[in-house]
Amino acid sequence: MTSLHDEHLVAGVDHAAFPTFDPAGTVRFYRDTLGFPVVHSICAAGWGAKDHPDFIHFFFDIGNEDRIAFFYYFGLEGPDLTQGAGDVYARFPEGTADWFVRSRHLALHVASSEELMEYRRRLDASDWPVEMQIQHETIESIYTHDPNGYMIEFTRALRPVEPQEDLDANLTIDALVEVVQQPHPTMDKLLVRKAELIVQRAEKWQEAQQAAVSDEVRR
Amino acid sequence: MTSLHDEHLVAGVDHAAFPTFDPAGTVRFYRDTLGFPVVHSICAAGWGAKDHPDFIHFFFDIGNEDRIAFFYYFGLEGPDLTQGAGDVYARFPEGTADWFVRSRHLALHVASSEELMEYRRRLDASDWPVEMQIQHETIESIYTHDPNGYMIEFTRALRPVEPQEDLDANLTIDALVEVVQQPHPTMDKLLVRKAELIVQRAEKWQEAQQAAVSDEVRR
Amino acid sequence: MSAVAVSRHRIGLVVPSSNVTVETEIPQILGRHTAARFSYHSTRMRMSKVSPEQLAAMNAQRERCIIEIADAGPDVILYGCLVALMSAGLAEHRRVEGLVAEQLATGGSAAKVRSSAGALLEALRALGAQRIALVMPYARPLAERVVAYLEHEGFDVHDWRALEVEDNHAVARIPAADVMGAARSLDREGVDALVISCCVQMPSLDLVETAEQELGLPVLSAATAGAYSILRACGLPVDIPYAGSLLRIDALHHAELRSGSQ
Amino acid sequence: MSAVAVSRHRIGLVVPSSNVTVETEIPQILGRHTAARFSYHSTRMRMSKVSPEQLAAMNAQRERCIIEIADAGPDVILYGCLVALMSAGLAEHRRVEGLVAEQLATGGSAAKVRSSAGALLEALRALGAQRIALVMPYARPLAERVVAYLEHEGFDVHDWRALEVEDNHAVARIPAADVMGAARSLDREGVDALVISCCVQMPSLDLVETAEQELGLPVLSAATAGAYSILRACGLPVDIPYAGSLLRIDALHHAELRSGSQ
Repeated sequence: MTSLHDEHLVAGVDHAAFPTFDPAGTVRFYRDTLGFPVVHSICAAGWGAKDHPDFIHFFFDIGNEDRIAFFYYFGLEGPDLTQGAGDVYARFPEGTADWFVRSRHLALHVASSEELMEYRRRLDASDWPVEMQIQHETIESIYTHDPNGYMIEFTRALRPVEPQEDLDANLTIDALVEVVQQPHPTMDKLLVRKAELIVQRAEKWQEAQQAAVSDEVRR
Repeated sequence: MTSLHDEHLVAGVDHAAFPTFDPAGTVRFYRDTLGFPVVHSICAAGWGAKDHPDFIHFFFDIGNEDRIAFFYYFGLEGPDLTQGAGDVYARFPEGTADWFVRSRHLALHVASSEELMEYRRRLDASDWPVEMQIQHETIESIYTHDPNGYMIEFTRALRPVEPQEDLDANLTIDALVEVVQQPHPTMDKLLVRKAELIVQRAEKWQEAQQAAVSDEVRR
Repeated sequence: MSAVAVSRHRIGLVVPSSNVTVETEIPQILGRHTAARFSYHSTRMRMSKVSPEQLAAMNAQRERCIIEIADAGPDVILYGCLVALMSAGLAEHRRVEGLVAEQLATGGSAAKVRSSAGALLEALRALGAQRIALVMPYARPLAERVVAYLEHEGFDVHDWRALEVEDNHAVARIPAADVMGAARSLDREGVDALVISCCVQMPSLDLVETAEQELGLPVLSAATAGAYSILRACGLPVDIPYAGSLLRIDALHHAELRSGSQ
Repeated sequence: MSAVAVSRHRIGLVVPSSNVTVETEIPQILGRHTAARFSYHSTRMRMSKVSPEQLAAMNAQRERCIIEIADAGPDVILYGCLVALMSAGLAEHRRVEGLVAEQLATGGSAAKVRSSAGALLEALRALGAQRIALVMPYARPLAERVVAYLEHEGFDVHDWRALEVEDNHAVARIPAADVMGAARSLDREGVDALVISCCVQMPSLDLVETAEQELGLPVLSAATAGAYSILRACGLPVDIPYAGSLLRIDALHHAELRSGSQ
């Protein structure tokens, strides 16, 4: 048991890594269109595995000390993109629901609506225009697919997450964990279970809420 | 043309999102094993798409204002995991090279070797022990697969990226973009082209190097 | 106006289970709009007693209710319990409206969301009111939270009355005379607007126009403010007769412009 | 020691194309090791003239050379051009060793990487040397960069000679007498160690032991330092005769321990 035992020690994403079969398009998208600087590259062979092609691993700076990274393998054939859906890594049969295909994505953070619109401008002037913009009062995101078919989202700052919200999310997750361990979980069962948990914990929750309110008043 | 035109405006990852068919395992892995707080959840139905199941979108704090997020769709069947390779999102035929399957991954950043070892301890005490540790002098990473089959890396801080390295990476990428637009690109052609670019740009490069040296001396 | 095609709008109402007034007064008000037709679709959060514990539990039913009501594809959702939000913490309506908007956006619904609490602030600001007076049905501690909430939003609550009715069913039966009596007893010196019912359950619609004539200042209620906010969210003109000057605001501005005044 | 099975080690050498000395002296030294056998695998970076431009271009060939040499599956790679690193900027050996290590790790190679520049520092520290003297083949401006590099690493370069031979082929033919002459002419007052060849191309192996006896202080060269670093990287004892006290360091420590001194 070390002194680090109970601490939250991670410092966010170091890199989100993806294979590419189109490094030229990938560079045109991330560097030339979006303006993400190339910050690192590693040329290597696969010494650890048999039949591993030579490859290059290259990194773009996406701000806040995070990076997006690609692997390009010399001579490796990409998948057949004429059939089905998905990206160059994950292929799905024709007819797979869009919402499922899009569920795996990377969302990048911008501070303001103006900045979001600047990325919209850059994308719309490129071969990868914005495909979807969700503008819903306090929420604003734009989406496109990069040359590899990976869905990239830009999202502007929502209000900061508050302690009350954490409490609520934790109740939801506790209810979720219980409900999915029973047969046939549904949203309804989740919300019923959550309501039960709230009643069980109402007092404590109320105290926390009141503390949050007094905090706010004091500010 | 706005004033934001040439600026690097992104502030890193907002969230890296994945579908899950095992929210209980996912919570046990990220919250209970790794200690990533649950910070947000959204219960929703799919009002925009037809036949969209009810779903919950939940978020874990991974530090540095980044989040990892999951979608759980009530009633949606997961893929058959008894055949082939990959994760619950991307499936590959039997025999697909490991290195390709692993190329898509999310690497989280820790500041020190001690912190890395603390996550190793947490994982090794869980159902998801570290599968691979790369410890190579200045580089240190641990890898495992989460309950959904997604590869998660923890990597400790390398030396900061220096201007010289950026220059070099940019030369590599310029050479890469040229070489992959010709037939049969190889690592050899890339490195030959890079050497040519260096000769072309040697003078400028030399100046930048010297500036970097004098910077360092002045510090 | 009669040449314009009548537009149709679906209004989602999320109300406390014991509330009967919202679903009565909002349709009464909007039914008088000349350029639009509305349909109303409700869902309920369990609550019978207006206590902090019940209010907290009720707020937690929000996610379920939004899922239910969004299934009906409304254009605007009114989250219809003012005190549930105002008692939960300062600026709570912004937090909740943000969470609901996010929930809707995540599920791909284009519905807008408004709350009674936010609508009251929006209406007071539309009237240019700064110093205000209030009539509320609540017990004193809850009433004090409502006053603090409004003051935190920048209003000067010059005077207020709390009728101290805790049972929510009973709130729906408070006699009009009691409400008018409370309104008359308020110190209205320098007051810009009177909120004759700072509660979506206390009936007051019929009193609004009467009180405005009698007391000589703009009078609004949680219901007229809610209707105002719904009309704005739908992008419709606000010009409804016999419900106080708030709901004639576009007609009044039009008249002012014609007479050359500002 | 003779009871221990002889271990086998593959040594990768990355050398300037015109270098001939590294591949001669390192095998000569390590060939005398009693507990291990070594094989040597080289690859080359183009360079003929030791000028800043050529050195920069050569450094850029690093990636290719590492890919080539790692294909041979070496246990340790010695990146064998001292001045190429030291002239590129302070602490460059750490930067380059880091980048090579990363390149190897990314490709799944377990090879360790050492550089001549880093090895010289490692060896001087192993000897506990603080005040040092140097003989170098380089032209004065390059020699001055080497001195600055070592001082930045915390050493006090008390005196130094630059033989000012710029052609790298000619460096390999510098007569032993010239090197010894330069070494004898150095001010050695209070000096802890003498680097008789601060260059992997200037031959000096035969001079190391002789100079150490004649001048009465530890003498090392880029080659003996490289061999030292390779042995440490392989986890092998450092006990090789006739190449200066650096390469007998484990035997000397053992002797000291036996005699009870510290």
